[in-house]
Amino acid sequence: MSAITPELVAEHGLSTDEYDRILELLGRAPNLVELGIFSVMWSEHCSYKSTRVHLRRLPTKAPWVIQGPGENAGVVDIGDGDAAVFKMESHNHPSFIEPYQGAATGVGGIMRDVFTMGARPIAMLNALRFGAPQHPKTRHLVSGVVAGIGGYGNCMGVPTVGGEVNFHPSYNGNILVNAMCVGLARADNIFLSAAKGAGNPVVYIGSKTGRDGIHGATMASAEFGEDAQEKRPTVQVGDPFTEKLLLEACLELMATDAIIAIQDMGAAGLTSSSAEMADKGGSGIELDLDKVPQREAEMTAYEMMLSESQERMLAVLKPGREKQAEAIFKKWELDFAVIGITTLTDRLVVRHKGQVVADLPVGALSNAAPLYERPFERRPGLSGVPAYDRSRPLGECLLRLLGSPDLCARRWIWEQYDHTVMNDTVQRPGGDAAVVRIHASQKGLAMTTDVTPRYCFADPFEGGKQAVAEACRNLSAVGARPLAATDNLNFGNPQKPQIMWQIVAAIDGIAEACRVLDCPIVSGNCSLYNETNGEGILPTPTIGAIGLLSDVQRMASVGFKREGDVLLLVGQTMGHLGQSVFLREIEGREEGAAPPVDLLAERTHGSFVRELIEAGRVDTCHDVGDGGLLVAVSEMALAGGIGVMLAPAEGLLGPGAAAADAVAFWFGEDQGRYLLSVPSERVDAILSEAKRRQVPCWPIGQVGGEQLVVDGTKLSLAQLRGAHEGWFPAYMGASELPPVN
Amino acid sequence: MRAKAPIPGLMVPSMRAAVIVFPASNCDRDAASALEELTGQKTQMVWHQQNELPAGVDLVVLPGGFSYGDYLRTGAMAAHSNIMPAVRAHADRGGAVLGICNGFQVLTETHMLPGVLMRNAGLKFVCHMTELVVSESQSAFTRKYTAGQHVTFPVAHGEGNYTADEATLDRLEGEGRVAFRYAPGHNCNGSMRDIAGILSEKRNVLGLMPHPERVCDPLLGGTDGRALFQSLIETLG
Amino acid sequence: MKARVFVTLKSGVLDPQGKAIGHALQGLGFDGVGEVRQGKVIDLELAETDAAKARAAVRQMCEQLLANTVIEKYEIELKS
Amino acid sequence: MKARVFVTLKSGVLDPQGKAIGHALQGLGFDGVGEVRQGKVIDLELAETDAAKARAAVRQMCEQLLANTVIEKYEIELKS
Ligand SMILES: Nc1ncnc2c1ncn2[C@@H]1O[C@H](COP(=O)(O)OP(=O)(O)O)[C@@H](O)[C@H]1O
Ligand SMILES: [Mg+2]
Repeated sequence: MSAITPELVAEHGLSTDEYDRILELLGRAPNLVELGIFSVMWSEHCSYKSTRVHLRRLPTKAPWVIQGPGENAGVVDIGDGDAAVFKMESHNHPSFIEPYQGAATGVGGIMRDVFTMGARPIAMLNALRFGAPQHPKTRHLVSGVVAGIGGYGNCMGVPTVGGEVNFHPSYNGNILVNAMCVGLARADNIFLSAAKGAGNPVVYIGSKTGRDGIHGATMASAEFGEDAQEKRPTVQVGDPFTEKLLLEACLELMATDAIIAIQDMGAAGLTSSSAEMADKGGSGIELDLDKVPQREAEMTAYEMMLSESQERMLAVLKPGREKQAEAIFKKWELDFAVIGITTLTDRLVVRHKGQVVADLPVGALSNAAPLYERPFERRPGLSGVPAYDRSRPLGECLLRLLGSPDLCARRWIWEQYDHTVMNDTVQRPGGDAAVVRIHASQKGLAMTTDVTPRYCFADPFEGGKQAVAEACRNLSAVGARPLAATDNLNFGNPQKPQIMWQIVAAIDGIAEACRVLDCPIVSGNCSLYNETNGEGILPTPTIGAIGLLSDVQRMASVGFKREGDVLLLVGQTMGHLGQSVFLREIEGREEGAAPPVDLLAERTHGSFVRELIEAGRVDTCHDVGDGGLLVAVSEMALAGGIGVMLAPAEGLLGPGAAAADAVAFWFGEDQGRYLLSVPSERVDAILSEAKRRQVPCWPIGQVGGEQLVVDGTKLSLAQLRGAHEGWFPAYMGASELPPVN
Repeated sequence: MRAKAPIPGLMVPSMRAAVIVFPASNCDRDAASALEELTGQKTQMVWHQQNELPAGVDLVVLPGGFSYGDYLRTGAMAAHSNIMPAVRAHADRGGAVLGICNGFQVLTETHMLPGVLMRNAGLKFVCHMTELVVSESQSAFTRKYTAGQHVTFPVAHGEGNYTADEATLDRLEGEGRVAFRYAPGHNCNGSMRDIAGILSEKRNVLGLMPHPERVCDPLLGGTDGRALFQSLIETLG
Repeated sequence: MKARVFVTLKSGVLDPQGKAIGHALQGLGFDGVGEVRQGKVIDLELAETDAAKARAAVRQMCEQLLANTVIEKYEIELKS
Repeated sequence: MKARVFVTLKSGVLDPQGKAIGHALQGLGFDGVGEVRQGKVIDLELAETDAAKARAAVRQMCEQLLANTVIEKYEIELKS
């Protein structure tokens, strides 16, 4: 076997220090297979070496949390013996290189994370960030990513019910594709990945192994350079058909009691699944690679251990259950092979063609993996109140905002996703949170993904808080009680102290918000080194959150429902225009402070709104987010097809706000706000209850007609709709590429 | 699946339904639960490798989904499944067969229905509510609708562009075999003559792209699909 | 023996995909592109060594599965 | 001048369609079918009459649009 040279070590993404540490742990030089195993296990992607020390600060516990971070997905109790299993994961770099397959395999990967826990996936979400719309690659990337997500999810028969999309030049060379899967399991039948006990068969299930994406795991941790196009690694091709069979077969096997442990083969396939299972079970594993189902001839041990072929699982069975399991996988026409056994040792031993090709202590791959406290450079958040033109005509600004890339309707996207399969989607894309009914019950799960990268850039701490607060707000706005969240931390190069600060501060912000809002983090994923030519992306810690509705009949949605309703605004308006979409789209500047997030106010306002919905007193609600009040009101009007006459009382701009002016009032992005549309006879009771609970709440208009009327400006619904619905199809209609397949 | 009581006020029907499950069918459960809710009876799930239908089945449903991944052509591989000769024999005996979405594609691939479903004219998967016109109420599937009635069903497909030669189209229309059409302005896939669903010569086989099983529950956005299943229950029950 | 099968739309059958490609090529500045049609090519490895038998078998495969003869035609090419 | 372009997956890249077709052919009782791979064939009508120029143009079309060169390769055939 070839000698390990410093170049070879560097090519494996290991530093000299790290390599020295390997020598020390082994007491000898590794061979090439072993070096490959270390390189993936010690990669940022698998070891979280830059973030682990900080992730510990996230709150992860609550009485309803069944499984926090550390397993394939988080699990929360949702009553009646049911459990929700969910996680979000990124597939950023592969999606930039090959948008269709990159996004598709991202969807496949996160689904496996969820069904490997014993859950049937019931919903998917996707949080996407693309470069500037006018960048030459953007349209092609949007079209490919959306087709890939749909191509995989639609075939799986799992509804894709929500997500978010932003465009910003910082993602020009580094798009983000974060996919979230929510599954449903029985709380007493959750499957974990600890390969406990010796002498148990290790079985391989799913697709055959090919030379797919070798080095994918290390690639996901390496910064892109100019030559990214040349160094194109083999991208993986997804096979949703096989995944669907794998899902059904796994669930069928899980209905027996044959499984001790099971884990999907994700990044670094066979290596990470076997090493992690052994590590968690406190056992050793011996693998015989000759038994691995192979798609290509003459595969080496190195290739098999590092292959990232998709749609594969590794399981440890109770001895004697092999035949029973095999029959199930045969029925579903999938490969099945006993490829190893668990042992009493703590070693991962790999044999190929009769030779031992790797023999490593499991602990060296996991616990002994490097852990860095990377230096960071504290930086105060951006501050200052940006100047803007106070005399801008409201109507014109509104139309421009509604038709801007970040605020326009996303229908073009979600109509390519089957969002109603499984017959439980009670709130479709287009609202605040999607709601999926728990089949044949009254309960519903609400779900959302949120983060505002420009706030995180201005102030990572406030931005981290805001991401969680907005997610919880979107859940509360449909009437769901926030339960738990998953975080997908997308950042630049952590070896740069400025970037490391973004990571540290954002985690602190997330942690604080999760604590105050009672929404623990139960799973997550980090994607670092999102840089092109030294330019990092906007810090993007995406939060995916789920909430519970005890009765889906009592669910609020954004569309106005009745003429004559009174529109109420909950929460304080200060006219905060720093980092607002108004400032960027209308004034052409990205500056100022991120809006501060008052977590206690978020909490009280959230419960106030939620309890009104739960009590059946409010059925129409929308949180106020990007673009501010007037944008949110327009969305309610458009969704319901009814107009509104706005007439807020004087003095609604809160204390400390700059002189009352319409632009700041209508387009400021103050946090913690909701709009409620309420039958007039219920208004007094709601206002006095708000007063009692010290929740700011005022009437600001009346629902009716076919126009939005504000400050003497009248806009027809048709005008608003044209602006809101027009941008995406027009932009994509100019597509130079037909869909990929 | 948790049992659910049938909708009160319905007669107790006795129609027995079977849903065929192909590899990567994915609306099988949706069809079964819609049927169960309306009939109060258990629907039989039939695995594609079986050679026979359960005894006494009145209605066979070929559900939506991506049988065999939609690889090669939609419905092509499912058309050759072990169970299909039995489904064909059932239809030949006059038994009712309902193919929804992928099921419609399977029916054209087996030539139990004429024509083909090509890729959507817009080349994209489409999922949204669609307005349809019931063009034919004289069938076991549509008798509880009135001809000309507008209904709203969702579509969710990438290949629903109904295509056939002019002679076939004329014949379908002449024989009153176009059961559903996309309402003017709602043809979402480029189908010829706005065809959304067609009947077989003996009128006991219906294939349609939109999903009636997704509109049997007001919480899911409508109940326009119920009448289709109720028509069957009334005829076959 | 290897077989290559071309499955293409019969002439007269509308090919939206081909049209979209033609349109896109135009958009990219390629002039003088007339009609564009897209079809499938399926490559098969066959154990059969006799060309006539191989061709007959592949023809059957086309009729039964590979092509939908309502709208598609096929051509077979053998290489040994 | 006419050009026929074959776009096929690079060797080693998983071809789920080909795999499923192979499986289905087996199920239909066709024995002795080894690997099956599926690709695209694109037929173009070109105004260009010079073969070398036509080939160069089609190559460019392949690189820019017709093939996804991350996972696919292409071959060009010209017929006048
Ligand atoms: N990529 C996507 N896939 C599916 N739905 C999406 C996607 N992007 C946005 N949506 C949906 O569009 C609606 C508006 O999105 P967004 O403006 O991000 O909502 P909010 O401001 O309430 O977080 C939501 O219902 C969201 O789920
Ligand atoms: Mg919202």
